[in-house]
Amino acid sequence: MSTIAAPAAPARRSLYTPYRMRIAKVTDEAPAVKTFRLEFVDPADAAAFDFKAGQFGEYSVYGEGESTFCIASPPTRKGYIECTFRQVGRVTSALADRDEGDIIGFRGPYGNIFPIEQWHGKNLLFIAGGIALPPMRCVIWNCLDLRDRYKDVTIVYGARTVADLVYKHELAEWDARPDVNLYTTVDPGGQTPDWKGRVGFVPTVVEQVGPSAADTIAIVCGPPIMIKLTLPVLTKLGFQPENIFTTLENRMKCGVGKCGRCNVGKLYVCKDGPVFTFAQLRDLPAEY
Amino acid sequence: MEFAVSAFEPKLVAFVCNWCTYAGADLTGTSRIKYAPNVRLIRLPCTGRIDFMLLLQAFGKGADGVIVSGCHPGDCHYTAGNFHARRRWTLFRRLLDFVGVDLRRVHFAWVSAAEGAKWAELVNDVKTKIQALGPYDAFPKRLDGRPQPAEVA
Amino acid sequence: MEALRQRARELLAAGTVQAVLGYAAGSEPDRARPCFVRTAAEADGLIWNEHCRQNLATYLQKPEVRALGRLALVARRSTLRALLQLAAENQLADGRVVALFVADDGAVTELPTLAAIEELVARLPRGLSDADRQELDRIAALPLGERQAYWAGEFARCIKCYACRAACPLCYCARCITEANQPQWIPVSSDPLGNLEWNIARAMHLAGRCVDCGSCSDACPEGIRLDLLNHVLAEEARTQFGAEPGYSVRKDYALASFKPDDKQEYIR
Amino acid sequence: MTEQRILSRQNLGPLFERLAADGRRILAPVRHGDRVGFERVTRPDEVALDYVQTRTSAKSAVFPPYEPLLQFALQGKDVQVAEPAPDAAPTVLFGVHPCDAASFATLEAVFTWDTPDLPFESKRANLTIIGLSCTQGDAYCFCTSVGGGPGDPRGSDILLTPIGATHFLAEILTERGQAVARLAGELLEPHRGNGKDAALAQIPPRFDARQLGAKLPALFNHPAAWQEQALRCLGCGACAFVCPTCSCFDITDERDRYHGVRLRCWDSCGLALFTLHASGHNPRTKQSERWRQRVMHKFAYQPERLGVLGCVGCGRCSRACPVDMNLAQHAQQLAETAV
Repeated sequence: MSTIAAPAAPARRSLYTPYRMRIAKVTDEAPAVKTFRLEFVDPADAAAFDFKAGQFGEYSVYGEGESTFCIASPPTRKGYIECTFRQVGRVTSALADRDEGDIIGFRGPYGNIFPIEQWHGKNLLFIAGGIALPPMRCVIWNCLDLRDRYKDVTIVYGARTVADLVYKHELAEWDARPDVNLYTTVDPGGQTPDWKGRVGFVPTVVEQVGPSAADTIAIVCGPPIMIKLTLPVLTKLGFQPENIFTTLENRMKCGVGKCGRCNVGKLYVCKDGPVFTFAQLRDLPAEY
Repeated sequence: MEFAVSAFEPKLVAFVCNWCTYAGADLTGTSRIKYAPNVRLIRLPCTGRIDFMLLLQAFGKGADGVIVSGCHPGDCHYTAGNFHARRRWTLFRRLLDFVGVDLRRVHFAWVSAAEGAKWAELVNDVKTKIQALGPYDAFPKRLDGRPQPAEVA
Repeated sequence: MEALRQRARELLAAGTVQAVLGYAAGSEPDRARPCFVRTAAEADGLIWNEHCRQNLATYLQKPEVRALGRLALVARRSTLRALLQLAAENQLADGRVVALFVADDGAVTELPTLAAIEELVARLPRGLSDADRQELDRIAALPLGERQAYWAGEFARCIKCYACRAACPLCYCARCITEANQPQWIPVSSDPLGNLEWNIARAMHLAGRCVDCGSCSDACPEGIRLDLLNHVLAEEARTQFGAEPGYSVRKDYALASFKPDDKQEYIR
Repeated sequence: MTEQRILSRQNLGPLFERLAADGRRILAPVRHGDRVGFERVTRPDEVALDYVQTRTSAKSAVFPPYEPLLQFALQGKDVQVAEPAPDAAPTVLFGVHPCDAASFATLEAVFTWDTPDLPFESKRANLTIIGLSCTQGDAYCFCTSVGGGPGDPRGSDILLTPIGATHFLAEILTERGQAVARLAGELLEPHRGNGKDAALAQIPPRFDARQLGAKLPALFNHPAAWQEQALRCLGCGACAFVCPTCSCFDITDERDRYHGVRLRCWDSCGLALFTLHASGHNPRTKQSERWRQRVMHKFAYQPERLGVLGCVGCGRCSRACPVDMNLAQHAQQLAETAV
């Protein structure tokens, strides 16, 4: 099976030495979920740095460890990167304790990319659940920043509760745009009295929206159960597995195909992914 | 011309309970009893909460001696925390001794809230003893990127 | 050995148990390996000799093994003690396993209930083997510096593979202290402190619970005698607190109880 | 081109002295009771030349159980980061058997494919391997099943084969070997035509690793192939940690208030936490899946992806396993399983 080629990692002294990043802005997105805007301390690093939508990195709190997140900001916006994370373990808790102005580390970009140049002239259907919007936000903004290259853009985004929806300001912005069809939904019971979006699980909402599969690329990211239930819906709508993309979130340590953690079949999610089509995943052991 | 050779000043860590020994140490201060400043107090709710791992952590982070102290038997604020702790210490001491940890560096005491003087005596005594033993380089230290004492020696 | 196989066949044929967990011949004559016998015909593969050492009670907590159904367990003294201790800690329901105790002369006793196990184990000789006792005394008699150096040398070989933990019938925590990282109590790396802390923590968490099976040190790929740490604690718990884990399903964990007049001459 | 010389056992002492004078440290097998392990030595009489296998492998020379990747100085909001000085001491690994010598090719494949790994490469670049052919094996040895052999020169810079009680046949195989040969000078005498093969241990092949690798993908979803074997697996990391080619690792930080270090530590795919996600999801929940990963990775994934086998047949995993999970035996069974 073919995989999407990863751009070569930049030459560095030791691959384990991170870039020095300053936290320029902290945004509270949802309970225990924050977004950091990170700027390169060294202008030379900023100038040399380049990435594409879909790539990820290792974010360090020195003395606590590294954590793997996608780059949540689009490559079309230069000079900074953003990451969105939920406070769960040792590193993300330490990250959540950092303030604006603090120095943290970043290694990357690693992994392959969403082939958005191959999607020119097509409709895009983004389906995300919960904390899985961040990896998709990068590619959404990338495509919206190059809006004239794509046809219809549809976003279906759901979370457990209204509070758990991330990027609330941007959701409002997308909702207001005439060139984006946004459907937000929360799980039954997660709505508030003034909630104007839908109530229901993401797969159900996708079915209700019923986007056409013709000339359309679907990008799906969310918890395993959401993906499992969304795929049959997309298949019913006529989507072919090679036109459905996702990004895997296997546990990683090194990010460059050595530590062995993200090995699935002969592939390393960190090198051959994280972006895969469902046609590719079909040929892999289900160890992700 | 003579140079005064500065004596080794041991680092002592004391794990004490909130209700008796911490209050006792407070009394030492308010009674203006002077005692060795080598000790760092770590206050925990009860000796029952003083996990043996804490003692290892103290040595691993460079303590030369450790004091563990709480309420006298029968006086525990939580009824029986110190009775449970006592059993744990009894076993722990035996294990430490067996693996070659120097028990002269681990001191247990009951110091009540009224025993400010006992606290001062305890700390001074432990300090003198540890001073005589010297730094505890035989105990491995937590890695922090700097050379280990064993490597330096 | 034949008595054991026969009993296994009967239990399987009668449907009393769905599997017999015993030992089969290992790679070499000096080894035996745990095996799961499902049919009467497979019972011919069961063996019994001095190399059948891994405590089989260790397997009882594994989901894959639980899924097999009711089990018969080939047992030596420490296996029986592990079963009783697991029951005392509410980890084993009465009747879930049938213990097949094999005596030194090869005689097999079927023990279908915890009460039966208690009764039998009470009649067995107690205490450490002479060899273990000698090694314990030898190390305890070393001067402090030599004792420290001995264990530093032993722990230096520890590679933190956690075979000791995996082999132990009483190390069943879903999340081990060594995996807790907020804070990181025990260093992940096998540096001198990490190894000392791990080995002390492991022994302490088994203090008053260990049934002296020795599976931990049998499992150690570096041959570290870490069972000695457990023996020392077991001895102290017995002499000081009368703790004899694994002889009763009554919960009498030495560190969860106390007497007002427990020893305290070392406390000032 | 391979040069063949003779090295007398009495000349090992002078050789060790010349290596030391050249600033090289020597790691070699040392016997303690029934245990043999690689240690730093200075004299040949410390070295066990008649051992079958060490408990842990020689991989520590280039991939130690733990090693610093970065050092930090923490100052308020700021941090200074430094890469530790590379472990530059030139090292001679003396007396490793051909299986261990062969393992370095697998380690190199992992650590240098794509992004170079400097902590590994700095150690590997300074390592010269003087191998020692096996005159004896045991029931756990299966090098001949995985493309190696008791006198296999691959991986060694110089390979010594005991000839009689007094001499070694020395095959000088690489430029690094030549450098040692130059240091040895007249200690290496002209070859007098002693036969190598007669001295070697007999290790009958048990399966063909290449054929097994080709077959494994079809066995992946074959429950009988894995579940029964893995039922007795205790899920410890002993097999991986004693393995000369297992190279999976963890990265973890240690710190005090003002200083910290980022460490690389050995890890194992057999441990349940290895793949556990922060969300609680675990791609490999069962021990049989983890054991399968170990076998697949060694015999199918690595050969396909990196062009190297992940097994050199040293047998350490099987000797170390508390419950006698015999890898060679299982591989043989898999090779014989009808797909």
